[in-house]
Amino acid sequence: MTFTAPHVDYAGLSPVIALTAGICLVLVGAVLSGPSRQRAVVSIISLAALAAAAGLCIWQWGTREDLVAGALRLDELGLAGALIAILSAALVIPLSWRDPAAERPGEEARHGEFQALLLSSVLGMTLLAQAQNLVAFFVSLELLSVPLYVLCGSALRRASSLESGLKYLIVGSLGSATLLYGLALIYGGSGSTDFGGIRDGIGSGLADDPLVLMGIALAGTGLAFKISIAPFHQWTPDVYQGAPTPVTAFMAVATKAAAFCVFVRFFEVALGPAVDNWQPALAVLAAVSIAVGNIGALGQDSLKRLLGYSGIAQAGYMLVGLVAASELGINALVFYLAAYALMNLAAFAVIVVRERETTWGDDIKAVQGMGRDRPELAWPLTISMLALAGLPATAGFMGKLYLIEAAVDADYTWLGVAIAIGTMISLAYYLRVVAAVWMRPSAEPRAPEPAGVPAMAGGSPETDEDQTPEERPETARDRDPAPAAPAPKGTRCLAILVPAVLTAGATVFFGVIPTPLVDWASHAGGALASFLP
Amino acid sequence: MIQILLWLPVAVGLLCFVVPRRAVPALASAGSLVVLGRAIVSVAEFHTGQPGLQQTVNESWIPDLGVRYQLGVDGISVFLVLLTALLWAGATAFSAFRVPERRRIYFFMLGLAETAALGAFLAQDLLLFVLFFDLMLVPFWFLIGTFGGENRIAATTKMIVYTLVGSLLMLVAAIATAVLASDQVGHLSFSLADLRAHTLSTGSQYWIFCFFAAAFLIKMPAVLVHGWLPDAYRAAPLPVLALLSGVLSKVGAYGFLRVALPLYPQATAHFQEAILVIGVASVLYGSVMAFTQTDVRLIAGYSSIAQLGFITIGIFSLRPEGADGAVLQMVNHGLVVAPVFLIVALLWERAGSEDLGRLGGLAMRAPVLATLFLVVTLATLAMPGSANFIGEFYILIGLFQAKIVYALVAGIGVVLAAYYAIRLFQRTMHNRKPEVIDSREIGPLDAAVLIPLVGCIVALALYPGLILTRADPAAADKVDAVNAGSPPSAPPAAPAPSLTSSAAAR
Amino acid sequence: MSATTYGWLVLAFPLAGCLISAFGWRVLPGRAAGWIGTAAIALAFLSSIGALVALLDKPVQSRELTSSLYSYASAAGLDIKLGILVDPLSVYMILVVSGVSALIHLYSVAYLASDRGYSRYFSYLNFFVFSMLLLVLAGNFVLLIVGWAFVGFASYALISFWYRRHTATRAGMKAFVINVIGDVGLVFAAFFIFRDLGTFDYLSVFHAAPQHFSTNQGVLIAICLLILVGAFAKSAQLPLHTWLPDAMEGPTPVSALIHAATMVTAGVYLIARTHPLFELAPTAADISAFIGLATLIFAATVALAVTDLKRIIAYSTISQIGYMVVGVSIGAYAAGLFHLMTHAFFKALLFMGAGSVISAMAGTQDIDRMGGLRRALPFTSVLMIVGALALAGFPLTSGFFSKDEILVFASNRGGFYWIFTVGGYLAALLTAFYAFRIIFRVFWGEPVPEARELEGGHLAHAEPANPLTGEPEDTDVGFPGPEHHIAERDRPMWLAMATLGVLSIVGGALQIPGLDHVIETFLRGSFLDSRLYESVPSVLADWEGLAVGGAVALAGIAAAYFVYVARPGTSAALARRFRPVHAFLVNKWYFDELYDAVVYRPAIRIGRFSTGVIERVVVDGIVTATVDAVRGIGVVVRGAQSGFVRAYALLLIGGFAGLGLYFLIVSS
Amino acid sequence: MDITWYVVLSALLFAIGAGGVLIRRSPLVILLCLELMLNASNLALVAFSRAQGNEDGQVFALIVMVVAACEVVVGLGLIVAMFRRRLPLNVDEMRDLRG
Amino acid sequence: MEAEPGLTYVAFFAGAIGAVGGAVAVIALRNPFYSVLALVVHLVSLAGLFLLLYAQFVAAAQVVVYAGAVMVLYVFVAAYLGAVEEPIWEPIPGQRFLAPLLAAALFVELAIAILGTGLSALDSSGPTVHLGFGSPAEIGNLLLERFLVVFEAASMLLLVAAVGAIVLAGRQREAER
Repeated sequence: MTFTAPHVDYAGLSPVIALTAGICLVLVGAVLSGPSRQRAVVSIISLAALAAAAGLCIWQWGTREDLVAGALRLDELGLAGALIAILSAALVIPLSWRDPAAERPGEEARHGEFQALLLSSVLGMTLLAQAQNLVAFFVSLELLSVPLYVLCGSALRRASSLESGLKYLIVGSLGSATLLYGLALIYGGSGSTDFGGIRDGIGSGLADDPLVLMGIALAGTGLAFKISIAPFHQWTPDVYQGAPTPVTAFMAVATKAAAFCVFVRFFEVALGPAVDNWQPALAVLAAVSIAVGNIGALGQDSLKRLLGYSGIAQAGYMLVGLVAASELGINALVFYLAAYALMNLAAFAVIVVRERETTWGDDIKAVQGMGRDRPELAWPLTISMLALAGLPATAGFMGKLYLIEAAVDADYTWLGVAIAIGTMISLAYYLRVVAAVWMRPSAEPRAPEPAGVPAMAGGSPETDEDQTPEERPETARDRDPAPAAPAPKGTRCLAILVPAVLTAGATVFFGVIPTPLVDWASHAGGALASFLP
Repeated sequence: MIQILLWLPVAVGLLCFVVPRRAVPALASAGSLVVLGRAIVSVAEFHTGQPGLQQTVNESWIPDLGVRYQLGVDGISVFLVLLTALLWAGATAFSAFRVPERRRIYFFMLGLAETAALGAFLAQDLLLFVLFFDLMLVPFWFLIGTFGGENRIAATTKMIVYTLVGSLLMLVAAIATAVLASDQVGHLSFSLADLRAHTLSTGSQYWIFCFFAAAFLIKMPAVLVHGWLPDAYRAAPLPVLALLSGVLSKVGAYGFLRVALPLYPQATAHFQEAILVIGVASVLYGSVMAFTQTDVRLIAGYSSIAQLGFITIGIFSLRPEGADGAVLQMVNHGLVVAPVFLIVALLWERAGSEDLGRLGGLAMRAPVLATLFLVVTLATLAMPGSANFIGEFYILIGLFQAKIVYALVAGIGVVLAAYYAIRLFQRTMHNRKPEVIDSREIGPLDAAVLIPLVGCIVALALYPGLILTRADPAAADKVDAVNAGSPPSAPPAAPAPSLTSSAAAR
Repeated sequence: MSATTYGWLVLAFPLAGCLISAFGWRVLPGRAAGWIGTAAIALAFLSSIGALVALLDKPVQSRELTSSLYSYASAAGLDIKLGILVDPLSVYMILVVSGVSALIHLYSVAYLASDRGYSRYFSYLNFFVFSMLLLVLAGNFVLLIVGWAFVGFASYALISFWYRRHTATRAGMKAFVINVIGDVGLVFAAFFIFRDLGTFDYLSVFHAAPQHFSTNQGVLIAICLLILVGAFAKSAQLPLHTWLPDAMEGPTPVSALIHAATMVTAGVYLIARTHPLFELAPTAADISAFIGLATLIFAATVALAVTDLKRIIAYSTISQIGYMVVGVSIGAYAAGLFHLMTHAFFKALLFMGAGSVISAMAGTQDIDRMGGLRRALPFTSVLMIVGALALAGFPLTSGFFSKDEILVFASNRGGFYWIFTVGGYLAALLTAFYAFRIIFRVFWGEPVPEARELEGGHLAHAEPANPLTGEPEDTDVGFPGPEHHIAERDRPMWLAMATLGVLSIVGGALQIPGLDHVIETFLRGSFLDSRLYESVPSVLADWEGLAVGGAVALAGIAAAYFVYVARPGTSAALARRFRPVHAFLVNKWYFDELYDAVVYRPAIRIGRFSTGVIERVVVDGIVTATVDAVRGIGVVVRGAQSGFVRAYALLLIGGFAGLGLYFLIVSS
Repeated sequence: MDITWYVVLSALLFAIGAGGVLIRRSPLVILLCLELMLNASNLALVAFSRAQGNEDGQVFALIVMVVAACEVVVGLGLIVAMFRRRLPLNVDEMRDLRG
Repeated sequence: MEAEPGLTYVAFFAGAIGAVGGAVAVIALRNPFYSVLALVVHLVSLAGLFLLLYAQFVAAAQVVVYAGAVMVLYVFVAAYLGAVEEPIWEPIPGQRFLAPLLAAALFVELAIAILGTGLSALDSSGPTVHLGFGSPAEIGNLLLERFLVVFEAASMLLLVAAVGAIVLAGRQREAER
């Protein structure tokens, strides 16, 4: 038995290494720094690690090679996913500073743990986006998910946080198991765990084999679950709403990016020979998602929940890029992922600020009257909503344009129409938010909770859309026993405000001058060009 | 440079956030006047008699997506650009005299809207057109939703969703056009010139045309898809409504001429009758509704439906006369309907009501206002001698030669227009004056806005040929695209071949 | 100066007058606006004479002169110029129009002196004259339509001049809308002409028509009928006459000018102008003539019964225009146009007299409330009698010659045209009767209090009230003026009436059978291509007709005398005896009610239906149904989002089961 | 002994595990059922590894064990946290988030 | 190391019955504590099956790590929580009916796919493999060569799980004031 160490291209792996080192340093730093300085120390380390990883990704931009015996693939697609994940993590860190998930009132701060988990998830995403081996794929998916399960539940004082964590864990593990079984079947059919090997295996007459196709179905289910495609979407609104808002922001953006990258790589590369079989199925899923997400979001009062449903719809849009199974489609998908990240982060940043400034939490009432009181917050949220709705002069419009172009090009014009119809429906709820911001007066502070409401009273199962959260007794448990007094407005949120304004600005910038982002995205598509029909 | 024209409004709008609060209205008004000046220069530099584009800009924008930044004017758009600049100057100034509370955002949104409207008229790239077409809605949504009256949020949201129903389908259709044509063009291109040179197969044209038609008809709006209009008109602030009705509705009709006819000639010929039916129905329905309403805004609103119906049938007569008339009528209607809404604003300030039942007798103490309104009213009803008459005359004579029956039916609309327009004038200006009305003459500032607008109506009445001669080459070119594109036995479904045969000759 | 230059001047003076009065409304003192307006029209009249003189210099064959200012709206093969045609017909018309207008302006200077809208009035009135002159001078159909609509608007503006009266505004609206119907008819006629002949130009059209159309070709009949729609709407012929009686809401001089002398005869002018088309489509011409005949009899019968002074004269106008329409339709162009002129004289005179009477009666218009004004209004009564005599066709007055000439022409033409002669004389009998019904009712009999007051030297005064409804007027603004003006006291009114009185008497002298035929000779230049123009009846036949006409007139007057003076109360007895007939006549054959039921109410009902049903059910229904559908799916989506994590897992597995099923199907 | 047997067995176990997730309400048991599913996958992986004659599947199975362990740890951690918060240990009662 | 076919059958069915029985017991037993124990049975049975498939190392890991260490964790937690009886009442409409149905459908679909495959390798007892197949050494080699990244990632995963456990279940210390 001989052991030959595999060739390791450290340059190619450098972003991963930077992140890994960052995780360890964060944990160590958290232990060593005193409680008063923990936040600063840990954040600096995390941001430095993220900056380093991002820098290394950019440094490696343009390289296309297999890493470590083909387990990973270094190319622009993977790097793009990694960059989006890193960017969102970097923006989420300031959001988390005063969040109960990391700073529970009356307890020792947990910035170290929080940020270590965050970085681990980013690491998982980076690996996932680059994975081209079933085992690496699965393990990095778990590396992505497990920290998120923890983070979702980390606001221990809120029942809804724990609920979201456990729900996410149960359904997520179910999804993972489904995916895993699918991977097993695909492995069984093709006899390889490498994407290239699978491609060759399936290509040699197995593209119509029931075993492989069932594997595709199972794996597709698992992946669709991760990116919140209906009908595997149901965890999304609940988890988004229950999780601490910074975690939601991260989850909404980064998970989707990384999972889409691997979705693309797995389906276009490994399962490419079976494209004719999975294409229609995914097309239908995309359409269903668009419908379900947009319709579900109508009338939601919780902004996070609304964005959760919106995320389902947006995933549906993006899936169209995958369905197109063309370079154009992947370009469009990557473009949209980046745009989606920008738009969502801006929105979540604003929600985080308003959660602290008002007594309304993430309810839509929290943003009412903001246009008058806090224009610097109102504009990012407005731009974000308009961009998500796909209105012109925003990156969202360009993204939809790109996606529809890909759909039409792939003879899936009806999917383009589905995107259009979905967008129409979506306007109703995105604009509702903007209307609240600009056209409604500020909401009165929430009335104090009537005492003695039994925790488990349970409202009527029918949810009336006009019902405000204060009328739903269950939410009584959502709030910390002693809610922190609303923070004074102003500079204390600067660390959040600046990212919000920057991402919103970028959303508009790339809506007007999209070429840099288009070029960037087209590299990603080019990376897989040789595998595409 | 035509670029200045396009981008100055939004630049001024952005500047509104910077300058001191008190200077905002003046800045916005000055900006809109400069834009107007630039638009006049554009018209002055326009060379008559050429069907092609002038004052063009052609830059690369998003090469990967085949989108170019292409601007230009021809005889069709140059006057619509001027109309846009004129009405915006009027509405901006009018608003500046009664400054809204959140003025920065108000004037910013006005500027953004102007840029979008101008962009739609200037764009020579299909996608750029769609982009501006959609963009336009956003500022209007804001303006109505933030500064409007009762029920404004629901109304404005209904408007934007309804309108975008068409627009988004149009986006798909536009993309499909470029993608499907890319085989022939050789590369992905949204350039109208490229797409026109390589029209699609008939089957593709049909559904794409339907999507475009849906967008345009909703925007105008045509009857049955005008569901957004009553609420939005009731809620909108009046200067904004003047623009909404005066300019935005034209974009739909303009789109037919700019996009649908040249790009989808076979489909246009195929759906000619269907659109004509819708157009004639709009004329009749809008007119009937206009004379039963008592809300002044709705009278003007439904009359817009009727007027836009005329414009539609003019275009879809597929005759150069009809198209010329449609272009002229677009400008006319904009010139007419905007002052109506500004006058309604003045009525509201005097009477506190916009209901005909509570208005009346204003003419006695406000003869100048009454006279201005009278001129506008007469133009609205297309009094012979007004440019509106020439517009309708051209439209109907075009249609008359193409499809005589539709022309005859549409003639009823002319009579109804006389009734509802005169009724509007009488019931506001004449008859007894209710006690509560404070009958005042128009103020000098408002007069400074209204008199130039009315002056334009009069000037155009004296020489409508100004527009007709310039629009004719371009409009005829669009129509010829259809007539050349469709097979010689052009309308196979035409029920009366004996009547259409003589129409074929031009 | 050439004739066309005069033509332009004719247009320019009234327009200038209009603009001066309009823009100077605040600064013009006293009666300045009135004098400016009158002067403008007088200058136009002088220019018309200039045009006449210039035209007479030319040989008869080349008296059709055109001139255009600029290309008004030409594109896409349509050549629409701002051009005029100066030929004998148009010069004749501008002479009549500007001449009568000048006198009526003069009358108005005094009559409206105390009205608050004095400048506005003269501005409108000048605008009307400008429009009317534009109408008759227009060189193509488009400009004709422009003038056509302008006079319609001027008519509207002047009918609803006292705009606080809702009856006035309603009447104005009615007049306007019916006129627009006429405009649309003309527009479509123009479309047909353009489609088939490729031009709107009068001379080109008339030149090309005989080559292009065969006699009685369908299209040509359609064109002529559409022209008739325009003509009849303007000239208040059946069935588009209902606006004219209501138009009496306007100030009386307006009735004199627009609704008697000039505008309403535009239809006659139009038929004469387009005679080449009508001669090619004799069927259309016959239809026109029959409608004219029906109108003239109908209106005469109504005039027997109605009691509103101005409305009697208005129905008389409708009736008289019926004569003219018959005339120009059967080919008696010169006679028809001659009657147009004489009618302008005596009808304007009658209206002026009526205005004076109404002033004396402090605004009352009901002849039932009048009587015995002869002594109180000596001048007016004399002039009114003169006018009535001319109207009745009393021998040797102007109406005597002009009317009978038409009827003689008809009988002379042969075929079924004798019907027109018979009908015409029948109506003439009625005409003489109602003309003197006015005279006897107003001036004879027991003097009413107002008459006595006036005899005492004091003009009656009453609180201003709407003559139709009796409602008190809106005194806040002082319409229609606190003071009344009668011809006896105001020099301009006196002058205008006297001039017209003279003209009414002697106007017939222009065309006396066997003696002279000034008009026929002059107009020949415009009717060179007409087959019928030269077929004039013999002098003998003419005199026979005149004799019959004179007899009929005398009979009518005698009958009126019998009924109203010799045996007062007869009329009331007759009315009681034939109550249904009387009601039928008083209600003007129920035309208003018919239109109300057939046109207006259904339209309103359609509008209400649209508002209530289509708008709510269909238009909003589309929206609501879509929203409901989306909401319905939303209920399902959100219902599925039950919060049960096991339900989520179930859907996940279920979704997979579906997906797996698909793949299994694909694989086989 | 055909490999098919093993794979069919794994499918059966997978289905049983899935059914358990759908039926049981105790989060702890649900975690156990998820373990069942992962183990079913492991069986399939090992069986395929045998069928294909390469050991990738076995490595995969080992990694899955690690993953399963991690999920268990986190899952149990959440359960304990809920227990401490005196929240009912019944997934049917976690319904604050819905709609 | 070809085993006697008959013996293989016996061993397979023994393992299969154990695995299925254990699995059924896991979902059927009402006390979580017993469910955990049933899972141990299941895991051990599986380990037997692994052995039949020449996966010695996996089988060993299964028993030692999985059935041993992980299950102990379960037992502790089950004991910590105490026996919680699940209510019989099913609050979700249709769940009781659909859940078994879907599970069955899942199995049927998978079975059809497995039985319907054209993959010949499944219809045999597998190819002949070399001697060290599935041995710890070979697996270790693979882990350190081809699956080096996976291996490292798995270790990170364990670290994450540890941190996560601390975050979620660690004794909450009061902040120092």
